[in-house]
Amino acid sequence: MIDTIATVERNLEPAKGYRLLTLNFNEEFQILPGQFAMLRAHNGYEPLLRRALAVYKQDSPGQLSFLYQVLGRGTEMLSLLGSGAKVDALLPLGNHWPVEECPRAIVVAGGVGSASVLMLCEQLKRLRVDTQIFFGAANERSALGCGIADFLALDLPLSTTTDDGSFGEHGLVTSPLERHLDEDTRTAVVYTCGPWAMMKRVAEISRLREVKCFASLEAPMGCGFGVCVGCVVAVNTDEPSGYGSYKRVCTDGSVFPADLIRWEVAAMSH
Amino acid sequence: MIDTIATVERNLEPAKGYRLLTLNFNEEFQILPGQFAMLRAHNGYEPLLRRALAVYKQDSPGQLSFLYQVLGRGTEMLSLLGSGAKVDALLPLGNHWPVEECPRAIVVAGGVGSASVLMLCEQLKRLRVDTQIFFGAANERSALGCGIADFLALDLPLSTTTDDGSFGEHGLVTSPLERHLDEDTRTAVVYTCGPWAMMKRVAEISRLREVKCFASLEAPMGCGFGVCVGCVVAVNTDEPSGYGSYKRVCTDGSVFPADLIRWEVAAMSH
Amino acid sequence: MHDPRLAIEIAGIRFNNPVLGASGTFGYGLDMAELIDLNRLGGFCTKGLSARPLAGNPPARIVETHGGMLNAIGLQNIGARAFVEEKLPLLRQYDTRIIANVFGYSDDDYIEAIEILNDGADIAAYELNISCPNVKEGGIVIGNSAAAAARLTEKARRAAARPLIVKLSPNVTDISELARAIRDAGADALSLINTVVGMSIDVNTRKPRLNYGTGGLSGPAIRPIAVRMVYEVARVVSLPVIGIGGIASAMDALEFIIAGATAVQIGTANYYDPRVTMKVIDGLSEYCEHHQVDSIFSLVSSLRKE
Amino acid sequence: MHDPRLAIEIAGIRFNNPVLGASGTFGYGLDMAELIDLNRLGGFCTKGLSARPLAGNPPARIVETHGGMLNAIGLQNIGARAFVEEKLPLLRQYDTRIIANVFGYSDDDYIEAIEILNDGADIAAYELNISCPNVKEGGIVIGNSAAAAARLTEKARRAAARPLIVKLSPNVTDISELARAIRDAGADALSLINTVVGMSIDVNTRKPRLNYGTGGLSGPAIRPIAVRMVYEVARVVSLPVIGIGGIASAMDALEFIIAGATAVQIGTANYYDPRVTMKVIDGLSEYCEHHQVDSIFSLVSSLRKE
Ligand SMILES: Cc1cc2nc3c(=O)[nH]c(=O)nc-3n(C[C@H](O)[C@H](O)[C@H](O)COP(=O)(O)OP(=O)(O)OC[C@H]3O[C@@H](n4cnc5c(N)ncnc54)[C@H](O)[C@@H]3O)c2cc1C
Ligand SMILES: Cc1cc2nc3c(=O)[nH]c(=O)nc-3n(C[C@H](O)[C@H](O)[C@H](O)COP(=O)(O)OP(=O)(O)OC[C@H]3O[C@@H](n4cnc5c(N)ncnc54)[C@H](O)[C@@H]3O)c2cc1C
Ligand SMILES: Cc1cc2nc3c(=O)[nH]c(=O)nc-3n(C[C@H](O)[C@H](O)[C@H](O)COP(=O)(O)O)c2cc1C
Ligand SMILES: Cc1cc2nc3c(=O)[nH]c(=O)nc-3n(C[C@H](O)[C@H](O)[C@H](O)COP(=O)(O)O)c2cc1C
Ligand code: FES
Ligand code: FES
Repeated sequence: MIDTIATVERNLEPAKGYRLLTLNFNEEFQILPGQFAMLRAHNGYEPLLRRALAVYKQDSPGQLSFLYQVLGRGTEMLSLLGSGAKVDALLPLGNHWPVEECPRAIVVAGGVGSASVLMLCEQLKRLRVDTQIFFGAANERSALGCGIADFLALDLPLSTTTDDGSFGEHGLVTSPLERHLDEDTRTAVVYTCGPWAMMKRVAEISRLREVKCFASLEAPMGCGFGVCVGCVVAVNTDEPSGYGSYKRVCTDGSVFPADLIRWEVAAMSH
Repeated sequence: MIDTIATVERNLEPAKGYRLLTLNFNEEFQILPGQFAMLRAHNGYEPLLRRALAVYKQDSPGQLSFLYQVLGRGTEMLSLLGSGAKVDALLPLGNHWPVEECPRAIVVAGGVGSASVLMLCEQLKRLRVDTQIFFGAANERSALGCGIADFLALDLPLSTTTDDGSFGEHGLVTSPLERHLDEDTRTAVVYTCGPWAMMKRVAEISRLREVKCFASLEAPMGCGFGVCVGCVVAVNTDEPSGYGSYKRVCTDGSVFPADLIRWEVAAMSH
Repeated sequence: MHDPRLAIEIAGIRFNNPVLGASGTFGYGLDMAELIDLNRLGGFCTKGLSARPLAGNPPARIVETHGGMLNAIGLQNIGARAFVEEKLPLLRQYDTRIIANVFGYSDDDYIEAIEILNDGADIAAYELNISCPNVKEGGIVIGNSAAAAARLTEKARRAAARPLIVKLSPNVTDISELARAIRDAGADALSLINTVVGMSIDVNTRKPRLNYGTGGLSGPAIRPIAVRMVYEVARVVSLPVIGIGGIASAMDALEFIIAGATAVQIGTANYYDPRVTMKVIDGLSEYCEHHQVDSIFSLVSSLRKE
Repeated sequence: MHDPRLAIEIAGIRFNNPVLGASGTFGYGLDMAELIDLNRLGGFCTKGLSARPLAGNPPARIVETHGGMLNAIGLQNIGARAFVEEKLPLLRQYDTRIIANVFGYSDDDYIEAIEILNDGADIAAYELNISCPNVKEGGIVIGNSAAAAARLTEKARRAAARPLIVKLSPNVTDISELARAIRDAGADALSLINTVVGMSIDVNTRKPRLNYGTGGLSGPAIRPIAVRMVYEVARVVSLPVIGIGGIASAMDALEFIIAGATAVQIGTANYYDPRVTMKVIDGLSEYCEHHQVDSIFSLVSSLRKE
């Protein structure tokens, strides 16, 4: 983990409301799929807190890209950065997707959760793991914004849904997932990142079929490196000498075994 | 006075630490010399308050230029605006330089106080008033930043000083002013804008010689249009039913007869 | 012209909408007429009026801080009499509610100011500023003591020919205790918060940035404090509450309304966004539209908790 | 390596410089070691430690506001025992002052935590957090009552094997009254301010943005409030004061020092600028250089007034 000042290479808008930010660093990184960075305009006044963005692509050892949706003040501030602008960046942060013992992979991305799994898919492909991708978005624009082109370019089995049917199958991404798991019952590991409600449902679908599932969680973050204890999620363990029955998304995650999460409690934060 | 959104035409840096901001408006204005605007990046979060800048030039009915020194958070924020950026602008504000009964004019500009008197000089020239300009700056860079080129282009009698002698006469702008007033005792009106200490001295020099003097004051401003009563200056009058013995720089000024000002009290604010 | 969903009532006074200009940030109303349509405004509070004109504090009177500003104006004002004689006649042409904000250094000062204002026509209510932190005498002490505040409220209630709103200081340990005492003393409504006492120092000169030393903090920085206090007061006191503190958008105003405010006042934001009151009114209408709210009143104290 | 001009002493403890990490924003110190050189740091306060581990509040625990943030962590911590056994041994390698921030729901809880911590080596001092607004029991009440705070201070002073710093709540009418009571009860130093109670509401769901409801406001937004309170306390109490609240630069730190603080703690800024403590130390050296200050101590309470 280092705290550094990066320079904006470009900040493209692949679809309205979505941005692809490419940063140049003076350092070289080895990013593990699922890791993230905390970013903020250098010398900016507002908002104060950095925003967590998954590393979407590692273009080179010193160049990283981030795919993000413009939602509120923080991402809006990032969206205004032009080429050459300076960015305060803390990275790499968090654990990573565990692929060590993965016989067969199912990746379920919802919305901009895709940003956290592109590198995972690349890794699975490199490791020649049998991989099926489910990619869900609100509509065609959102699918474009969430990088569907990059996922198609992976050339892995991919099934797309949109909520409004404007692209791919009409409906939620969990429908093809359920069908798939019911049809193909070989041992598999599910990796998911997306809206809370979606991940909760993916976790349940997996649990009912006794399929191992990992989810990359989001939480509003104060620091991103473990000191504020603000980003916690309620977990099923009770470790009085550890971080209690809450775990920090930033340093204990962001990737958690889905069955560790108390999906009903943590939902409060959203 | 209108509150509008202007568009940056350009934001040049005539010298390090100084900027010339040109704004396009959808409206047409008739600006009187000495009037100012309150400016702020549109939709910016910090700083909150707009900053007061004199109208330096009226390029056309719908295009105005502002010359400013980058000092703190507000002017720094303005310095970051590129072509096409939007600016919240409230204008025109304040009274103006009184030239009605001016037999002979002496304009004394110190530092970026020059921004408030270029239009005055243009007006005096148009009215064919016999005019002498004294232009003081810290050094050559500052003289360039404060628009010496524009003043030279006026082709009016002009005498320049710099504190370090890097341009024009070595010393304070008040020295040639004193010499001039002692040599040429014809009735004159002195118009001055610059640092407080300089204006205080100009006021005193004028008072001792019974020369009428007007000064355009600065004060940190909350609103710029008279409602916060934050920008006051201590004056010699006591009007119990008016605004007391303080006057608002924004609406009662910014131009005041120098002998109205309690130069010793108001100095507290600087 | 007025969105009927936004109409509210406080102490028997009907406001076309719950958006008011806050005292000290709206001058005497007239100064705003060039910038906004006063007829669209719910109402406004005048700059604090005292029995006699006040000159106020020497400059510097304001300094900006992160997310807010400190002020120590010292209640410079033209005096209640001049307001009645010079400003009120001009204000009459506008269809908006005028609330006279009243200030004094002693109980007697307050009463005297109220009595002068009783002569003025078309004042809808008084707002008792017992909480201005920027005057050396009375003000701050009265506002921070439940007993003193109750005593003054009682006297003012007797003197006032119009509904009495008492404006609370946030610089207290327990604002709901203060609110209860003031309610019991007969106030018709409460407004909160006034500014939070703060200080800023120029580290190069090692002097306070404000000539007065300390000042009152206002602006978005204090909004969370104000929302919390409105919530605390509205929970325990059934009087109508007017929420104030850092409001700069309709969403901000709605936080106060949901927390328990029947109306809101906008202060500092008028300085940097002079048409903010109009934007907030429009934004409230949009919210009603979007959330199918028939009357903004149904949102007052509508915080959901589970 | 250390600038001798920056060395200060508080309650007999020597600090290499007056820049400390604030409790709750520095973890147990170790988490920062990857980002800054702990050996350069004046010291830091641990996350609030209680006699037994605490799980803290359900999320959402933090929300950003303009110029600051609200938190309602609920004092999640590993407990005093685990700190002594697991963290202290690792911290020993660093040359910095470790201040154990102590929290309890009752006087007994506090004493129990202190007694456990007395076993730990290399703790320089205790900081009594009597002012955390985010726990339902004890905390807030103790911190807001001079009598309760004095009673706890007295007990803690007796139990503590090390200097006792008491951390004051800003949510009070008169912080100097509180300070005097705590001084009389035997505190060795005072630190202030803790967070200001605030609230933020999501107007679409109409729920508080924090699960706990209210939270503590920190960050630059509260700096003017904190500077004012440090000034008020330092004027009336001769104990060393540690200034806290919204510090994000050396200039900010100097405001507190000039107002009366012998040292400062930096909180929220660590989150968004993890190396801020190092930058502030460097900036203080530069200020000393520029203003020809031989010892930062000579700047403490050096506010000029005329
Ligand atoms: C480990 C991690 C990785 C992430 N990676 C990406 C990514 O690659 N691309 C991307 O677009 N987004 C990502 N996010 C989410 C991103 O951090 C939030 O969208 C962003 O912080 C919102 O900031 P804002 O200021 O724009 O919105 P705010 O104004 O802060 O909030 C806007 C809305 O978003 C919600 N929100 C705010 N912060 C978060 C958060 N951290 N998580 C969930 N909801 C939040 C708010 O409650 C509000 O409803 C990631 C989050 C985490 C924790
Ligand atoms: C009517 C009027 C017209 C002006 N015209 C011009 C102009 O044409 N060009 C120009 O460069 N400047 C002009 N100024 C001054 C300009 O407004 C300030 O320089 C600016 O507000 C500083 O803002 P900041 O955020 O950069 O600095 P801040 O961070 O606010 O302050 C930096 C320093 O400037 C001082 N300062 C802040 N505001 C003012 C102020 N309004 N007046 C004096 N000192 C201040 C502060 O005390 C501090 O020392 C004018 C001021 C007034 C009142
Ligand atoms: C410059 C200034 C002057 C003020 N004068 C008064 C006043 O005369 N009487 C009063 O009751 N409140 C006064 N206030 C307080 C405001 O009415 C309001 O309560 C406070 O600023 C918080 O709201 P805001 O954050 O929206 O500004 C003043 C505030 C400012 C900033
Ligand atoms: C997330 C968070 C957790 C905190 N936890 C503690 C704590 O455990 N004990 C304590 O005394 N103060 C705690 N504080 C208060 C800080 O130490 C500090 O007093 C306050 O945040 C003001 O300083 P700042 O504005 O620099 O953050 C916490 C603050 C934050 C933001
Ligand atoms: S974001 Fe601070 S602990 Fe996770
Ligand atoms: S700046 Fe507000 S009255 Fe002049």
